Amino acid sequence: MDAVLARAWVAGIASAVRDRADELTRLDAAIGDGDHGVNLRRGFDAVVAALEAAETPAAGDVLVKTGTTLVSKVGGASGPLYGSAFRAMGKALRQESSVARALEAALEAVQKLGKAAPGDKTMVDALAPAVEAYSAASDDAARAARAAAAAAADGMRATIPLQARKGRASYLGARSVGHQDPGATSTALIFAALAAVTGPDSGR
Amino acid sequence: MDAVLARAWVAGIASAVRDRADELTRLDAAIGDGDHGVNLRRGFDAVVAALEAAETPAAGDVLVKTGTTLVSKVGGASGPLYGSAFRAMGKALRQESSVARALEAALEAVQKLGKAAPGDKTMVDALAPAVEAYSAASDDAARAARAAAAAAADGMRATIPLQARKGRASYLGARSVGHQDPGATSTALIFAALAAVTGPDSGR
Amino acid sequence: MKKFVNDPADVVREALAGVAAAHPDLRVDLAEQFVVRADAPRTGKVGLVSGGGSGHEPLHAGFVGPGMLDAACPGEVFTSPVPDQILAATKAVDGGAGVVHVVKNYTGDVMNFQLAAELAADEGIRIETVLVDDDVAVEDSTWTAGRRGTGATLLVEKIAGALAEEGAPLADVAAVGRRVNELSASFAVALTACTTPAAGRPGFELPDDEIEVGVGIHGEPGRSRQKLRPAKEIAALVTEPILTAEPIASGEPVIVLVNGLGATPLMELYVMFGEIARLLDAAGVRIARSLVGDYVTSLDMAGMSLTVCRVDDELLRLWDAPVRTPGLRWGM
Amino acid sequence: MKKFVNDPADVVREALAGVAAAHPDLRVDLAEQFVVRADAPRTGKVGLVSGGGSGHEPLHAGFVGPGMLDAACPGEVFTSPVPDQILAATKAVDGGAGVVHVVKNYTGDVMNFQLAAELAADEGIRIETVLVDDDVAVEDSTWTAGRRGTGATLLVEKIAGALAEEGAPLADVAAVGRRVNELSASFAVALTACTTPAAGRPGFELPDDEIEVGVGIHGEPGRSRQKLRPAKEIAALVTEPILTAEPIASGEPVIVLVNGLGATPLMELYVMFGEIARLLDAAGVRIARSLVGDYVTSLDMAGMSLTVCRVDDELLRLWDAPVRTPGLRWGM
Ligand SMILES: Nc1ncnc2c1ncn2[C@@H]1O[C@H](COP(=O)(O)OP(=O)(O)O)[C@@H](O)[C@H]1O
Ligand SMILES: Nc1ncnc2c1ncn2[C@@H]1O[C@H](COP(=O)(O)OP(=O)(O)O)[C@@H](O)[C@H]1O
Ligand SMILES: [Mg+2]
Ligand SMILES: [Mg+2]
Ligand SMILES: [Mg+2]
Ligand SMILES: [Mg+2]
Repeated sequence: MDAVLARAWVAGIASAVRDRADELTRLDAAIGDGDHGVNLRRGFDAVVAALEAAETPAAGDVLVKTGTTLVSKVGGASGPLYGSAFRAMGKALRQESSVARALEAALEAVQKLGKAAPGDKTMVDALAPAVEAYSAASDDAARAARAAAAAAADGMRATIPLQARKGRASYLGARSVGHQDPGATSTALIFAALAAVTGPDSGR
Repeated sequence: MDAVLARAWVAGIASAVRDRADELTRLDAAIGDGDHGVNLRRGFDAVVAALEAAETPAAGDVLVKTGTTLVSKVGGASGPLYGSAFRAMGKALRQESSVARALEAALEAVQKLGKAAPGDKTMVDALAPAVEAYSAASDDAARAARAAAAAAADGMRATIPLQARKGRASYLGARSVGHQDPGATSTALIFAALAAVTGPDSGR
Repeated sequence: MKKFVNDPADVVREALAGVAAAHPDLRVDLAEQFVVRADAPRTGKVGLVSGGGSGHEPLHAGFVGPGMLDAACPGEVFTSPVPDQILAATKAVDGGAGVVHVVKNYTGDVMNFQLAAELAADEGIRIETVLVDDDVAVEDSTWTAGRRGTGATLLVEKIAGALAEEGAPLADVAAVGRRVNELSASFAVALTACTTPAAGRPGFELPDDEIEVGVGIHGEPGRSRQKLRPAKEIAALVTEPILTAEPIASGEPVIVLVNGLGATPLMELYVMFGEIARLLDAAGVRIARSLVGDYVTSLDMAGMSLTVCRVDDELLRLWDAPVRTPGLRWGM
Repeated sequence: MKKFVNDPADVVREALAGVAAAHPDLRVDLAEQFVVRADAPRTGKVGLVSGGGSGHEPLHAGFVGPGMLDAACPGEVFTSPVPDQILAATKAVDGGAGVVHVVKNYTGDVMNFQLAAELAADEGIRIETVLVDDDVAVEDSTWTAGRRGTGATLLVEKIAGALAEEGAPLADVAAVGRRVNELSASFAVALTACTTPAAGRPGFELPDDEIEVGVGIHGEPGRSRQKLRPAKEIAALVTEPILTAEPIASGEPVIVLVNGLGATPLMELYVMFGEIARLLDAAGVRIARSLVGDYVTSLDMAGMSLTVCRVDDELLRLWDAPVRTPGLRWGM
């Protein structure tokens, strides 16, 4: 992944977040506090502005900048989690070029900070299978991104029957069952954006 | 008017107030604070209870008791006004037997306390013509009561186009126009109750 | 209707029982329905009594205590108290130096306090009445009931209460109360109607994009209905009539009360305070003291009122004097 | 949506501008978005910093001042503050004796404060974190996010603030804060949903005859939806889980907070206080101190929460110590 692709990815996320902010907020209103879309829109709008102003020669720089901006602009649960994820990814890409390893670093960062396991009804339920699917297909970046996006979407839908154990939705106990997790939904959106910008001939 | 008739009148008012409390409250909500029916129901329920417990050999005693009970149970504007009216009426009947003169005393008490003139969009707009109509026909109690009831009803309806100058409705300025005054409505109800209990053969 | 009530007819009495349980330094007479300082009557001290319909809490019972009211008589919801109540409270606080009645200018309050004052005078208690009529949304005229009493009531009670606490004589306490009223002006807007427990439904219907301008504190409609607009413009709507009604000299100090009507979040009141402070500043008015919060409410009405009171050093001194009540407290 | 706002995206910043205008004894950093005592940092005094999403006013910015918080960091509405903000506030109050972070137990708050604490530690500031998790509507479990922090936050901030004001060392201030949290339990019910300025519509739909039981302070639905019932029964609904969770010995003194969630009239809170006092009394619990009012709110939600905190003489002494903040003030 080069800086151009990284920027395209982040731009794709930002525009998808803007388009679907209301949906994310509505999902969050059902089992949380109704601000997930607002939070991410505020965050990614700030990221777009920050990247316009910043020198980011490499993909790692783009993603670190994205992460630090999210941490300092979003707040809530998703700010530190997505912020750490992008920062970890960027730092990993500064070390070695493997997107698969970068995604693994992101998952690790999210789990270290948030302590959620798969099945807790959080973004991890979309992130973990997406990272796994990407790694399994990582010899072809486009195919890997598509597989990750599909796995994230599956993981997102699989949150519906779960009872939340982490995040605000956990306060609802059994009433959290039957609702799709907003964070898993935004994670699926992030991987859909990755698949969209990773053409068959994009570099890994 | 004897004690039996006075009690019947007050009982008639109490039951009419109970039946029409919601309507009075609704009228008051439009241009006041929406409690006129609640106030009068609380007051006349207390009057009924007080009269049950009290020795009231004469009509004057019944009406004085009614007045003092209203003063001490109703509050608001209508409490002191109706309370003073009934008290003045009762005191007048203790002096001489003329119902017409008693009603005049009531009007005088209301105007002394509330300082409203006809046309101010208050209970005076029903009370003043009712008292006048009663006096004009006072040689026949039943006819006088019917005339008073009709005049009160006319006065009540005539409040609709008026702009209030006294009471809470005055705060609305021009917006008070087009609404019937709640106090004039309860006054009409009081005279309707008088007409209902004053049969052609009741004493004056 | 969704309220924390048992029988709506009992709500005032039950709330008073709660006041009694929560505030051991107040005495609540549940039979006569009034709230009084536990140490009343205080010999030689002018008593300060107020009252009015319930539904405006913390006004008035929440302002009973050292440095403010000696007693409060809460009537039924939005219904002025009855003379018996007012008389009982007056007698409970009379320490021989006379009693000041602080009365908001509503026909019902005025008449009931008048009847009570006559009864108290019959019992040999000297009474002075301070009538509060600060709401400039209503035109002042001798032909009408005149202006309503709203937010300035708090200032009158605080400042007259401080002077009474110092041991000032009856005439002085009444005079300072009247002076505060004369120097004050208020204006309110509502975003929603309120619901009385007895009625069980909102007093009026207001479309989602309209506000009531120039409302009182009894859930009544205002002087006009206007379009909803940004906070900035609503701030102008409430500030301008006050600046028009009240001739404030440039640099003159004022106390500003930005008051919530019951259901408006404090966050929004602060937004309004910020906008109003900017407007007052532009008009050369100096905000010497301020209060932001729910003080003179209208049950669950969403809305706010602005009260501006011109002050001098003496009034500021009395404002700053210690006060210890459930609703207003500092210095002790 | 009917609110006193300009652009909903600016509401927190504009409210802070209002706080700055209304409270000259507070300093508001509008760029970094925090509120701090004007006299901060105080050399040798442990700093007390809290923060969380906005929409709970007066919590937390309204509790900044002598005897309580040194600084507060308000996040966006219902969104925890960001680490930069918390770090800036922490640095602004650090007088060399370390800083205590009072954090309500929400994933977002916990993580953002954790990141800030790491950054502060990097700059050589000693940080202790007091996690508040008093809401017994939520089961306590190591498998979940655990209980929420709600009403007890006020008690933690007041009592830890009093000890910090006395000059106690970092470990002691943190310890007393943790102790207050451990001795506290809360439970809330909502009659209506609230509306965030950004969303512009209520968070959930609640039929006219239903209430949400076991809600938090972020407009979220509760643990269960039940039928509306009289105040008496709702009082039992909130009191019983607390008495179950908290083993209160007979005659043991407690502080009771009956807290409005934003749109509930004070009159109704007093009705609830009366009912709750009766229940506590029947359970042998002694109400040593109480507070009734809007302290930890959820925008314009109609509803209430009960917090009960077991206390001893030392905690009562610290509770009674002077405090001077916009939202809580006595003794000074
Ligand atoms: N401990 C956690 N680990 C991973 N993800 C979490 C955790 N807690 C919450 N989340 C995710 O965060 C999302 C909510 O984000 P957001 O609404 O922006 O923050 P907040 O809950 O603070 O309002 C949830 O839908 C969930 O996917
Ligand atoms: N000054 C007055 N003189 C005569 N009647 C008045 C006066 N002020 C008000 N009223 C009457 O009182 C009625 C309202 O009574 P009520 O609703 O019980 O009291 P309140 O206005 O205090 O709520 C009005 O409709 C009007 O007829
Ligand atoms: Mg959320
Ligand atoms: Mg009325
Ligand atoms: Mg009334
Ligand atoms: Mg949030």
